[in-house]
Amino acid sequence: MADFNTMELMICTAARELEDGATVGVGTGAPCAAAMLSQKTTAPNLVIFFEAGGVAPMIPEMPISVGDSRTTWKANMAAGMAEVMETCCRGMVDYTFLGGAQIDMYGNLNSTRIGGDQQKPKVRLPGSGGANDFASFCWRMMVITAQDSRRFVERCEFITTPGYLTGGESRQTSGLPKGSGPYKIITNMAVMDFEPESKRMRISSINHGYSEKDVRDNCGFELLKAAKVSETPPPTAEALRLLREEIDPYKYIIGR
Amino acid sequence: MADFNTMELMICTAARELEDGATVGVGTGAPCAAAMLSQKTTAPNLVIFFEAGGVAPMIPEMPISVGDSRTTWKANMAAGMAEVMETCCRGMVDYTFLGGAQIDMYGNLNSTRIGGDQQKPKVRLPGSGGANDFASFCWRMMVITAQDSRRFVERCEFITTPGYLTGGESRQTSGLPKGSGPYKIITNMAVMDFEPESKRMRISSINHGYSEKDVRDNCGFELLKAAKVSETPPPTAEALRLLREEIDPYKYIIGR
Amino acid sequence: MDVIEEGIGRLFTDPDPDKAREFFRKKSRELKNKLTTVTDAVKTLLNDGDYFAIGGFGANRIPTAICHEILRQKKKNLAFAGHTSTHDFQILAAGKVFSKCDIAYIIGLEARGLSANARRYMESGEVEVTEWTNYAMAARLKAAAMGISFIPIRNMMGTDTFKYSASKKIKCPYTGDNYVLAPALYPDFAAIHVHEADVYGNCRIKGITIADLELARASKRLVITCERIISNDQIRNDPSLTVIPFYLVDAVCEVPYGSYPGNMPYEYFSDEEHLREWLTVEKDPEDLKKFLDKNIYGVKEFSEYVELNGGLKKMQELRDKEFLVKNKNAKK
Amino acid sequence: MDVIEEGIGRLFTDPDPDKAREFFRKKSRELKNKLTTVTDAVKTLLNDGDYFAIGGFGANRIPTAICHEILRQKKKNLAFAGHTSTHDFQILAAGKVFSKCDIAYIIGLEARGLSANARRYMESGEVEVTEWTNYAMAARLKAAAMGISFIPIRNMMGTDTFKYSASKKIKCPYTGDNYVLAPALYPDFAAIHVHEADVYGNCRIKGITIADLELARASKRLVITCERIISNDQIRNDPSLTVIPFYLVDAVCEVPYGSYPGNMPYEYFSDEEHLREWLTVEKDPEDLKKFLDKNIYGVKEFSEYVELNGGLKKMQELRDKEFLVKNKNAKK
Repeated sequence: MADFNTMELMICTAARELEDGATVGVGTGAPCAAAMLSQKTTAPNLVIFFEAGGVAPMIPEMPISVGDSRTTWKANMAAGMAEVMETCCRGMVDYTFLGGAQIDMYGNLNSTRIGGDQQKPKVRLPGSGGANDFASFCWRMMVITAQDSRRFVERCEFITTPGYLTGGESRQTSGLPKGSGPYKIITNMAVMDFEPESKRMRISSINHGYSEKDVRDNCGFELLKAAKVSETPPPTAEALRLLREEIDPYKYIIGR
Repeated sequence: MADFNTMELMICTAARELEDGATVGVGTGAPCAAAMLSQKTTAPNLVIFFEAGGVAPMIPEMPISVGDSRTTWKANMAAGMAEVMETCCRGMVDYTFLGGAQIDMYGNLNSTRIGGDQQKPKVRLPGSGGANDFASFCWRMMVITAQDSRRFVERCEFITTPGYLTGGESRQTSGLPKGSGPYKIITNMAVMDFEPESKRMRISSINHGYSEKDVRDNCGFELLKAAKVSETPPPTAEALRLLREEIDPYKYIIGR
Repeated sequence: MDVIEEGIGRLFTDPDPDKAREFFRKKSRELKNKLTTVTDAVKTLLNDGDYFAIGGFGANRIPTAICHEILRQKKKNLAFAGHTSTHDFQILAAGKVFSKCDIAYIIGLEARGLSANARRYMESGEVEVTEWTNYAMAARLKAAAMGISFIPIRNMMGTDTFKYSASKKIKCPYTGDNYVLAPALYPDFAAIHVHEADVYGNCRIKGITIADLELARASKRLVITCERIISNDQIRNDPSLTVIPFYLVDAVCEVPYGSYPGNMPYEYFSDEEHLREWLTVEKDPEDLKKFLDKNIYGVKEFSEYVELNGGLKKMQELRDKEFLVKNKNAKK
Repeated sequence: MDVIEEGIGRLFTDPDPDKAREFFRKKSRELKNKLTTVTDAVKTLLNDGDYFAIGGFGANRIPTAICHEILRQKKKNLAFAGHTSTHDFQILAAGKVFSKCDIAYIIGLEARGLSANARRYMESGEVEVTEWTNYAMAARLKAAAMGISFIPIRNMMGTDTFKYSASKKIKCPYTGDNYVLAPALYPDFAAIHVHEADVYGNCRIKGITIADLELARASKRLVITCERIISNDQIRNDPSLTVIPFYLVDAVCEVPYGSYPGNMPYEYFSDEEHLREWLTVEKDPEDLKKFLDKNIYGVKEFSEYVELNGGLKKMQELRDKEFLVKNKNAKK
């Protein structure tokens, strides 16, 4: 197996999911690194939106914040939060990449709290930020997260951000924009997608060096399985070089 | 009687109604001339808003359009229509000056059509423009119009712009912002205001050279009368000079 | 959501954001060269029967070349957003290109008077109308720009403007107060004239923006005409100045003096003589026909129209007027 | 308007625009000199118990001086808009100045990690919370800025974020689809840091505006801190650049480096070392106390804080960093 860590693997896998000419709303960290890598490899015309207002910049180095100056470096527009979120709501943004402390079989995410109750949580997390917004408005939501049964849970303690809610048609009937929803879940062990009817998570491809058992052992709910499960292609040497030398030379993200 | 025409008289009378430090939304023509005159006489700190986006300019000469360059000459802000109308809706704009083809006893205005029906009017007029907006949102609506029984009618054929609707509490219960409504109606013969309970138009002061009978003969509905009816002060020589030399030297408005 | 009362006017477009989203999903987001001619832009982007809107404010920062071209291409049965429209409305009415109209302000040219021909057209019964106000129309575009089906507004209540609109009145569940709901307006086509754009469609506007930022976002297809093309490097050097981003734009046309005979803030003032000529010839349909043949139908492209009406010498005069070169009251 | 479902969170402010209108009716619209000190602005414009909001995006273009001063003046029982808040939240939580909080994003400093102290405070049960999202909060401010009581939005549906919010769900009378209504948020007080302002409060911002334009319009009382005062003549020479007009503003304070240790676009980058120091000292309440005594409680005004942390030399380094002077990947 080539020499790369879990984070590098996930970022390189995620970067391949974006096609040229698409639009993507990203947060800081792995999502932004994936979008930057995608731009430098397969999708030079990828249009990146940051929730604080940066639109289509030439990102010179990893932003620390989705609102810092790197997000508007040589940008086509420096706008505001409503502008970006409403562009998503109008259906102009194809993808978003998110993370979360917990994810369930319908792709719902928790980034609000764990344990205790609402007014006195055991562990308070940041809350939605723009995650619920991006996941509601963008056509296809993707998640980058480590495969771990404490993260992949039967039931999120708090649904911060919508996936397919309770599955089936529930997302659409709730009032969320028609045709939108979770698309791919990218972990260090596999790529998951969603079964079209039940909207349950299923294994789509397994990363080199991992087995189906590894994936299932590190997931707190029963995963479905696509008709054909392939092997996820490993990161290319060039992608790793770009990631390490140009995108995240100080290892803010890939050093985690 | 001093040497001035009907339009000059109305503009000079209207200009006195604005106090220093107030905000006013104005249209082209007499309303704008009145606001400009007010700024050059009693209300140097009057803040003028134009519906197309001009905010607090130093108007160098009569605008021909509420969206032309004169409305943003040395302005404090050049914004947009929603910005201006929403500032009014938030309650930040004290006055507006309007006109209309017909006005009724509650100060409702018609600038949409006369005769025929909606899909085939006998006389089509421009419609609301920003009039309904300003009259709905600004605290006090004033009208500058000639006293004429074809204009002051029992019933507007079409209510384009709200006054006190059917009187009493009807304006407020309709849902229009509380406490807003018509304030003064300024004509060549008199100044009218509104009786606080019934919200019916009443004579407040009569211009020099006109009688109560003149006013009533040129009004198509029964006017109430304030407890004390005074004489409207005539234009001052200085106001007339400013109007003729600085505000409307080409007589766009006062030459009508 | 109980509707207390609703207007009897017809809604000419579908306010459903999910249908608009299906359209926008397929719209190109690519940063590609969109430079084209006015002729081709109108040919490929505006279809008979479309709902369309024109940017600017009637005779200020309007895409005159696009209006003329719509006449030359004899587009028909269009529905028009009669919103802050004056000289643009006058042109379009002269070509009878629309048969449905949302009205906020039409037929007038503000302090200049009324267009006799536009008035005749609107009194002919040939055009189906629905009434609104300037802000209501801006709010309708804003709702579309936000990707929702309606925005609550506090005007129109109690008036015939409401009665002949296609809006609905409801009670706010927070305050119990009445609101009018302005339904989202997603035009099929819009044209906006700006100061500067790059070939991708990133635009800069100086001065008031009227309802153009909302219009650009609400419209399914958008043509930009501009006074000047600038480089994408210039755009990227100050992205704060971009008010219309490239992905909203389908075509970019460089049309110097493109708002003529209207006013272009910080560029040239309106040509009041020529606008007076329009108002005068309209009194007699025969005179108008000759005038249109000369100025619109008989010319190939907009620069000919500018030449016919004084060319660069006139443009210089209008620039002087814009900057108040001869006005003693204006502090420089 | 039938409410299908509603959140159980508490609404900390009144969304009624008529009540806000009564306030705004009395607010001065005069073009007058509003220059004052941060100390006086906080003293006269922010009262215990007020609902307040901070402009910028957490550690980008934030009015740090105002946040520090709120601590020094020991304001209490405030309600805070935890919207795009990171370092500002960290400061305010350290002073325990608020006891109610609308939450969209709190306790985190994005890629830098979480604030241990802010987390402890939010886990203590001392703060009553209501959940929202970043866009929902922006929409709430937008509704207030528009002078209405709610705006329909298409997010939060089906989630616990909705359940613990104070929003309501209804059906659109045009499409029959569900919408969440975001109730208008009129803060009593807000502080925004900008690049340039005149003494009347006309402001210019370079780069992203986040939700500040909505916030400025929604807020009853507004303090502007700015990097530089410019003349009103400069403002009037290019009114297109004014994004916050004077009549919204109650006080103007010139605070160079006023977003430090945050990033100020086109001026200076964030001081990552100092922010790391904040995160480190927070692990131990005693260390934090010493740190706050040194950096906030023990200083009179913001310039001392800047001096304590490297002064002009550090500021120059952060300017270099902002302009990527040493970054080989950045095309100049």
